[in-house]
Amino acid sequence: MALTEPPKAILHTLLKADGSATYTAPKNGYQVVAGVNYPVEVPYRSDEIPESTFIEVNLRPHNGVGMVKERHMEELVTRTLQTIVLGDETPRTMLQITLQVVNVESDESLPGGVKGGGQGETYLDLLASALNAAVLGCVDAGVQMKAIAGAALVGICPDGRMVVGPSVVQRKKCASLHVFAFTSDSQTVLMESEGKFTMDDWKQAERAARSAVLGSVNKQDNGDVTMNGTNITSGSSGNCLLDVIRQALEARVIKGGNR
Amino acid sequence: MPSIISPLSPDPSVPASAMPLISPNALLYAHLKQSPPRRPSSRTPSEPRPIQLNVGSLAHCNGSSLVKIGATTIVCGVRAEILPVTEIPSFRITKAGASYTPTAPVVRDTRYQGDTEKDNKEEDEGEYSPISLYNLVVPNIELATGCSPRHPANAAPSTEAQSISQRLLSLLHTSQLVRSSDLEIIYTPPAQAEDLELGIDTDPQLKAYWTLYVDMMCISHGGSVFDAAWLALYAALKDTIIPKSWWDADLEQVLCSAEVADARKLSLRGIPVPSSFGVFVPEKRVLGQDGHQDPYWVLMDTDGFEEEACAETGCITVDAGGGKGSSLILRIEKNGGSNVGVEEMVNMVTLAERRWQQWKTVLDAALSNS
Amino acid sequence: MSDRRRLNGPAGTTSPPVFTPSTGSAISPQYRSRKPNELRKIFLQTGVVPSATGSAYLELESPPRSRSTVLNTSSTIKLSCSVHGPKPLPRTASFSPNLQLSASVKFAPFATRNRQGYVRDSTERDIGMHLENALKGVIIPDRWPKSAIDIAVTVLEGEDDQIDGDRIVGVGLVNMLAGCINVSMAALADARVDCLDLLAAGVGAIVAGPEKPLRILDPASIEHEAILASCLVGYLPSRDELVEVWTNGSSSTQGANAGISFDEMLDSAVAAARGAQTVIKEVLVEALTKTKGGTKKLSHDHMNDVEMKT
Amino acid sequence: MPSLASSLPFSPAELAYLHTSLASVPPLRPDARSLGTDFRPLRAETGVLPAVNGSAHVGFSDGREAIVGVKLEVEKTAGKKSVHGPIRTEDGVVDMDVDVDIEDQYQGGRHSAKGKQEWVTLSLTLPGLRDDDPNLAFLEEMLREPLAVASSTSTSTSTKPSEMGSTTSLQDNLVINSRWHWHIYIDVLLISPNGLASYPLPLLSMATHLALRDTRIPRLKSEGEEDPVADDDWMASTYLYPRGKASSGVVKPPVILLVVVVGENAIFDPSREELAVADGVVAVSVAAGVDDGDPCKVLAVRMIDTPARDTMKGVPQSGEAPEGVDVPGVWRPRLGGVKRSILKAVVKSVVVDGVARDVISGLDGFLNLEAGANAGSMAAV
Amino acid sequence: MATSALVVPGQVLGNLSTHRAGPGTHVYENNILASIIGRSIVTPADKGQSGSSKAVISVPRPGTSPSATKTANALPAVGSTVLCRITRVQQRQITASILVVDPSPQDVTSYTRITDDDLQFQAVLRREDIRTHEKDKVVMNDMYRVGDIIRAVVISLGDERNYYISTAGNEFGVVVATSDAGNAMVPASWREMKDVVTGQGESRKVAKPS
Repeated sequence: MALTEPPKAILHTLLKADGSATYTAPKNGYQVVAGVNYPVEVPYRSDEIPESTFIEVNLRPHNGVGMVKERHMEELVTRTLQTIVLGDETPRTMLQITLQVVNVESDESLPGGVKGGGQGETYLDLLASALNAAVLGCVDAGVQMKAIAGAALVGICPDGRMVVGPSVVQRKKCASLHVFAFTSDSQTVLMESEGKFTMDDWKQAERAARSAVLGSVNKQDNGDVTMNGTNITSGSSGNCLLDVIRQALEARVIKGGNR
Repeated sequence: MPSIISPLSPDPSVPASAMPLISPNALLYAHLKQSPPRRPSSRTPSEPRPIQLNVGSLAHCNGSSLVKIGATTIVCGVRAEILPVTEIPSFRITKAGASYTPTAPVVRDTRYQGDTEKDNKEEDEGEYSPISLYNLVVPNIELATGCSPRHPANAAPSTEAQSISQRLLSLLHTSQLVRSSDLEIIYTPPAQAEDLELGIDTDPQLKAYWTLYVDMMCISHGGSVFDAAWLALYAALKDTIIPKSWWDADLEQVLCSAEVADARKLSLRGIPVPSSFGVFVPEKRVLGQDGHQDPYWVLMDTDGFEEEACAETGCITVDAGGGKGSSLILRIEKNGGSNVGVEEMVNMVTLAERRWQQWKTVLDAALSNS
Repeated sequence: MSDRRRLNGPAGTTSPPVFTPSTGSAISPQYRSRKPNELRKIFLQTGVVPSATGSAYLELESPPRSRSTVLNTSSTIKLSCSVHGPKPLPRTASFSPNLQLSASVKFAPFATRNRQGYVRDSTERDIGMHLENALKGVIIPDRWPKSAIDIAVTVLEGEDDQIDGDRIVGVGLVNMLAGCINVSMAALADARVDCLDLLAAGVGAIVAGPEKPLRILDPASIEHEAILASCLVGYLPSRDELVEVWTNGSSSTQGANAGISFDEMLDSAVAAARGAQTVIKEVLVEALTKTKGGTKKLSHDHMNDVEMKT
Repeated sequence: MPSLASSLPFSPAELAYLHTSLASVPPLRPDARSLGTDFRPLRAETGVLPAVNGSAHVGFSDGREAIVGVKLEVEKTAGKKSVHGPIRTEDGVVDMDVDVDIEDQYQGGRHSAKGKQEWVTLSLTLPGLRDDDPNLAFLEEMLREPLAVASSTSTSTSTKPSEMGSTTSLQDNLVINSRWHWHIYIDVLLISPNGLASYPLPLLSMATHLALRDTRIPRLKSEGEEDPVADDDWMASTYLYPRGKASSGVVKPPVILLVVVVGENAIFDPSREELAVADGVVAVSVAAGVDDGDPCKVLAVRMIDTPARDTMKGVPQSGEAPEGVDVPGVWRPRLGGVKRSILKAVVKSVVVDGVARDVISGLDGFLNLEAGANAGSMAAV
Repeated sequence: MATSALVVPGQVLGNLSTHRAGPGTHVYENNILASIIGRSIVTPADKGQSGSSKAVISVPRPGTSPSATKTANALPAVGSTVLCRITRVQQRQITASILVVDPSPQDVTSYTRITDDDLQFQAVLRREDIRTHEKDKVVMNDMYRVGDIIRAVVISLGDERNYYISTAGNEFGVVVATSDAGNAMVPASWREMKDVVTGQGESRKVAKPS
C-alpha cells in the first residue's frame, strides 16, 4: 500500500553543528531537528570506550523538559545507531546527537486543558521521526556508517486496515501501533509494537512498513538503484523513505553546494 | 562449569578459570558451539529459568509480591491513595450517568446495566482512559539498591531503570490491565424529596479516584529484569485489596472502612506475560579459527552474564489466556542488532506461550495458598 | 513532586486513606506476649544477591496478627543487605592505607505506614551514619589497602511505630538500626571481609510497668503504651567491647529513686545483643555446612530460595 | 563525624606520643589542662538577634563560633476534624501541607496533653557544606533528640500548658489548646575553620541551651479553646524555660558533653589533638536535676566514629613486629570499640561527679538572671 | 581445636605461644582469633622456613586452594603477578585494568563476575618499566596495543588511583592479542605475534609461554 504523502527531509539546516537535518513526518506530524557533532572529545573518562565510538543521544520534547519517556527513546535510538555506525573507525571519540521536536500536530479532541504528550501517552509516534532525523543528521555529518536506516510508523485500525504514518486522531483509534526500522540492505534493526494484535496482523504491518521505508520489494538484483529519482521499478514514484533521503542528499550535494 | 581448553590461547599459564574475565564472548561461544548447544549456566538456549512467587507478605501495603527468576529477585508493593477530583487541574465532571466524562465527546461504554454482564464483557477503556490521562497507576522500579556491582546504592535512577519503568507503564496502558471503574469513588446523594424542587441532582457524581503507587525494589539483578518486574507488578495487583470507601458529604472527605471483609479486589484484564531474549553473535576474532557459518544464537530469558554478551535484545509479551485459538500479542520489542527478522519471531512466539503456561501455573499455586 | 527521573503520580496531591473507627473490631492494643527477656524470632539467610560479594536477608517476626482489618499493625521488620567490595576508590578519595567503608540505609516506599519518597531523608541519613560507625568498629581496615567497600541496606518492611505523623521516631527507629547492624554483619561475614568479631546489636528498654518501671529486651513499639527509655548497643562479645551506643529517654543515675539506672539498661541491651548473636552464628554456620567446603560462591544454578513469612 | 579533611593529619609518631601521654593516669593533656574534666574558657552572650524570640552567640577559644536563633509560630494542631491543612495566622502564610490526622483506634486518647515531635524543627547550617550531608543530619538529630525526651521518668503529665512542668519535654509545653500549638524553629549557624572535623557538638549544644533559656513566649490574651491572640507587649512575655529566683524547681534545657576515651581515662572538652587519638568518642546529653540536690539525668548517649581508626600505622625501628604484638611507642590504628566497663565509668563520671552540673551552672552565668548587661566571660570551671 | 572446625569471626583458634597466625585470622591479647567464617586449617610449619617452627592456623577463603595465601577476589599486593587488559596507550605510560590476581589453574572464578573496565582496579605501566634492556629506546606502539591482555608483576601500591606494574622480564608481556584484522593472534617470537587467519605478523612484547 503506497505511502499517501511522503515525509519531508532537509539536510544541513543548522550552521554551527558538524551535521544537521530536519525531518517532518507525513501528514505534517512531528517535525524534528537533529544537530550532530562528530567526532568530539568524550567529556567523562568513564564513558570512553577504548576501541569504539561512544554514542550519546539527547532528545528534547516540544513542551517542557525530557522525562522518563524521552530517556527510553534516547536509549532505543542509541542502540539502533550502534548497529549501523562503524564505531571502530574512530575509537575513544564521541558521536553526540541532539534531537529537538519543533512541531507537533496538536490534538484538539483531548479534553479541555489537557496537553498532549503527557506521561501516559505512547512514545512510538515520536520514535519513528526521531530515528529518521538522527540518521539524516549522521548522514549530513559524514558519520561512517555501513548502511542507512529508516523507520516507519504503522497503525492497525480496529477493522484491520493498515495506516502508515497515522495522524494524531487516527492514532487514538488504532488497535495497535507498530514502528519498524530497516537498513538499506533490508534488515530489520528495530521492532516496537504495542496494543492488541495477532501474528498475521504483525506480519502485515511489517510488510507495510518495509514498503514505506525501502520502496517496493523488487529492487534491482545488484542492489543499486537508478539515481534518476523516478524509480520505475518501485512504481512508488520516489515517495518511499529512502528515496526521500536520496533526494535530500542530492539537494544538499548537487544544488546546494556548501551552503 | 565444564572445563574447556580456551580456544584462544593454548598458553597453559592463562588458566581456563581466567577465561570469563578475559573474554566473556569467547567463553559463551565455546559453550554454545558444542552440540547440543548449552549455556554456561547449563541451560539450553530456549529454556527459561524457573519462577518462584510469594504473594501478600508485606504488612503496610494493599498488595505485595516477591518474584525470583534465577538470580533476579524483585519485591513489589502496591499502595492505594486517594486523589480527590478537586485536586485534578482542569477536571470537569459532567452530569451524565457515566461515572466520569471529561468534556471529551467520547462517550464511554454504558456502565451501569447489570454488573454481572460487565465482568466477562471485555469492555474497552475508550481513548481517554482516566488511568493514562491522570496517571492513576504509577509503576516505578528502583535499581539503586546495590543489586549489582554496576548499580551502586543510592545513585539517581540509571537509564536502565528509567527504560524498564517506561516499558512497564506502556504495557500497563496498552494492555488496559486495570479497569478505571475499579478506581472510581462515586457519591450518590440521597434522593430526599426537597432536593428535587431545589434542583439538586441526585445522579451519581465522581468524587475521587484511587491512585495505585506500584513500587518495585530490585533486590538482585540477574538479567531479564523487565520480565520479573512485570510479573511482580501483576501478582501484586492481583493481591491488592481496595477498602470500601464513600464520600462523607459534611466532612467533604472520602472515608474508608478498615474491614478486610468489606474490601474488594481489582479485576484485571487478561494475563500478559513478557519473555525477554538476547541474540548472541560471536566476535570475529573468535570465529576466525573455526569458520563456523551459523553466526548467531537466540537465548531466551538471558541471565546477567548472557545479557552482557548480547548486543541485540528483545522481548515478546503474549496473553494466551484469551482462549480464541492463537494467542494475543500485546507487545514486541527488539533493538540493538539486525539478526532477528520476521521468521524467527514466529517460533519465538511459541516459546513465549510456553512461558505463559509456566507463569499461569506458578500464579495459581501462589494465589491459592496465600 | 515531579522527579524528572521517575514516573510521577497525578498532578494533584494524593493522600493516604482515612479510616473510620470500624465498630466491630476496634483493635485492642496488643500487649507483649513475649517474656521480658525473650527476643523476636529471627529468620536470616545469606547469599540472596549472587552478583554481590556478600548479601543477607533478615526478618524479625512478630506473632501473626489477625488480618481482619486493612490497617493491620505489625511489628515485623524485613531487611535486605548487599556488600560490594573491595572496589577501587572513587576519584575524589585521598590516599589511605585502610579500607574505606561506606554504609547507607534506604526505606522502600512501601516500608512504613506512610509512604516514603524515593529521595533519602534525614532519618535514613542518620541511621546510615550510626550503621557506618558500628561497622567501622568491627572490620580490620588494613587488610585491604586503597580500596572501598559499599554496604547497602534496604528496609522492605518497617515496624509500625506508635507515634503517628510521618517521621519514624522512637523505638521503631532503634529496632530498625539494630536489624540493619545484624543484617550488615551477616552480609559482611558472607562476603568474607576480615572482622574482629561477629558484631551483634541488641535493644533494651524501660517500660512503664504495672507498679514500677520494667526492663525488657527487644521492645516492639506497638506492644507498649509508653516506652520511657530505650538503649541500643553494637556489641563485640569476644572482646566485651561496645562499638555503637544509642540511648534516648531519661534514665536516672545509680537508682537514686525507683528508676532504672543507665548501667542496668546498658546490660539489658548487651544481653539482647548476645541473644541475637547466637542465632546469627547458628545460621551462618549452618549455611556453611549446607555448602560443603564453602564453594557456595560458585554454584549458581541452585539458589537457596527466599520465602517471606507472611 | 568522620574525620573530614582535617587540616593537617598527624604523623604516627605524634599520635603515639599523644596517646601514651593521655593514657597515663592522671592524663597529661597537650594544652596543660590539669584535670581530665577541665574546660577551656568560652565567651557567650544572649539576645544578640533582633527579630527572634530567643538567641545566643557562643565562641570557643579555638576560634569556633555558633549563633542560634529560636522563633515560635502559632500552628493549628492537626486534629481529627481538620480537613485541609493548618493555616498559620501569625504571619499570614497559608501552609497547604495536608496534615490529616489519622484517628487510630489503637492510639486511644493518649496524646491530648502530649506534644508531637514534629513541632520542634532544628536545622543546622555550616557554610561550605551541602545541607543533605549525612554529618549535618547526624548532628541535627543529636541536638534535637534530648529536647524531645521527657525530662523525668515519672509518667504524670502536668496540665499547665505553657509553664515548664518538671516532668514534660519541650514539645509538651508548646500546646496552647486542643486546636492550636506553638511550632518552635531552632536555627543553628556554625562558623568553624576546619568544618566538622573538630566535632563542634558541645559548642552547638551550649549555644542551643542558652538560646532556649533566652526564649520568651508572647503572653496569650485569649483563653481556653479560643483562637490564640498574643499580647504584643514584649515585656509581658514569659520565658519558655521559666527562671525561678533560686535555681531550685527550675527545669533547664539539656546540654551535650563530648567525652573522649583514651585507655582508662575519660577526657572532657577534647581539643583536636586529643580527638585524633581517641579510642572512643561518646556524646552524652544531660539535663540538670529539677531541684538542687537532684543528680543530673542522662537523656541520650551516642557513640561517634573516632578518627583514630583511619590513620597510618607506625613502623618500629626493629623491623616489622609480628602482627598483634604491640611495640610500645609505635602507633597502631585503633581497632574495635570501647570496653563496656569503661563506658559505664564515663557516663557515671559525667553525671555523678558533677561535671554536668558545673557546666550547666556555669552557663547560668551568661544569662543575666535579673536584667541588664549580658556579656560575661565564663571563667574556667 | 579440631583441624577443620567451622569457625566464626571472633572465635579463639589458638595461642600465639603455640601457633602462628595465618591468613583469615587476627591476633588479640596473644590469642589467635578467626576473622572470617570458614574452616580453620592447621598447616604444620615447613622446616625450611627461617621462621619459628610453630604451625600456622589459617581460615582459607572459598575458591582458593587452602595453602594459597591469596583470597578469591584478592587485592594485588606488591610482587603478585596480574593479568590486565590494556585500556589506554600514551607516550609515557600505559593504563590497564587488572582482571585476575595471581592466576593459578586450580582457582575457580564464577562466570558471572562483571568485567567492566571502570569496576576493576586500574594499573599504570610506565615506559621505563616495560623491559629490562634499552629502556629509553622503547616504541610504545610496538610493545602493546589497546585491548591486549598482558601478564605483569605489581611493583608498588602506587598513588590513590593506580597500582604500578612492570613487564620487565621474559615471562611477562602480551598473552592474548587481537590483530588489526580482528582475528586472534598466536605468539611467533618474543617480539612478534602472528594472525591466525591471515598469518600477518604484528610486533608486540610477547610473554614467554611457560
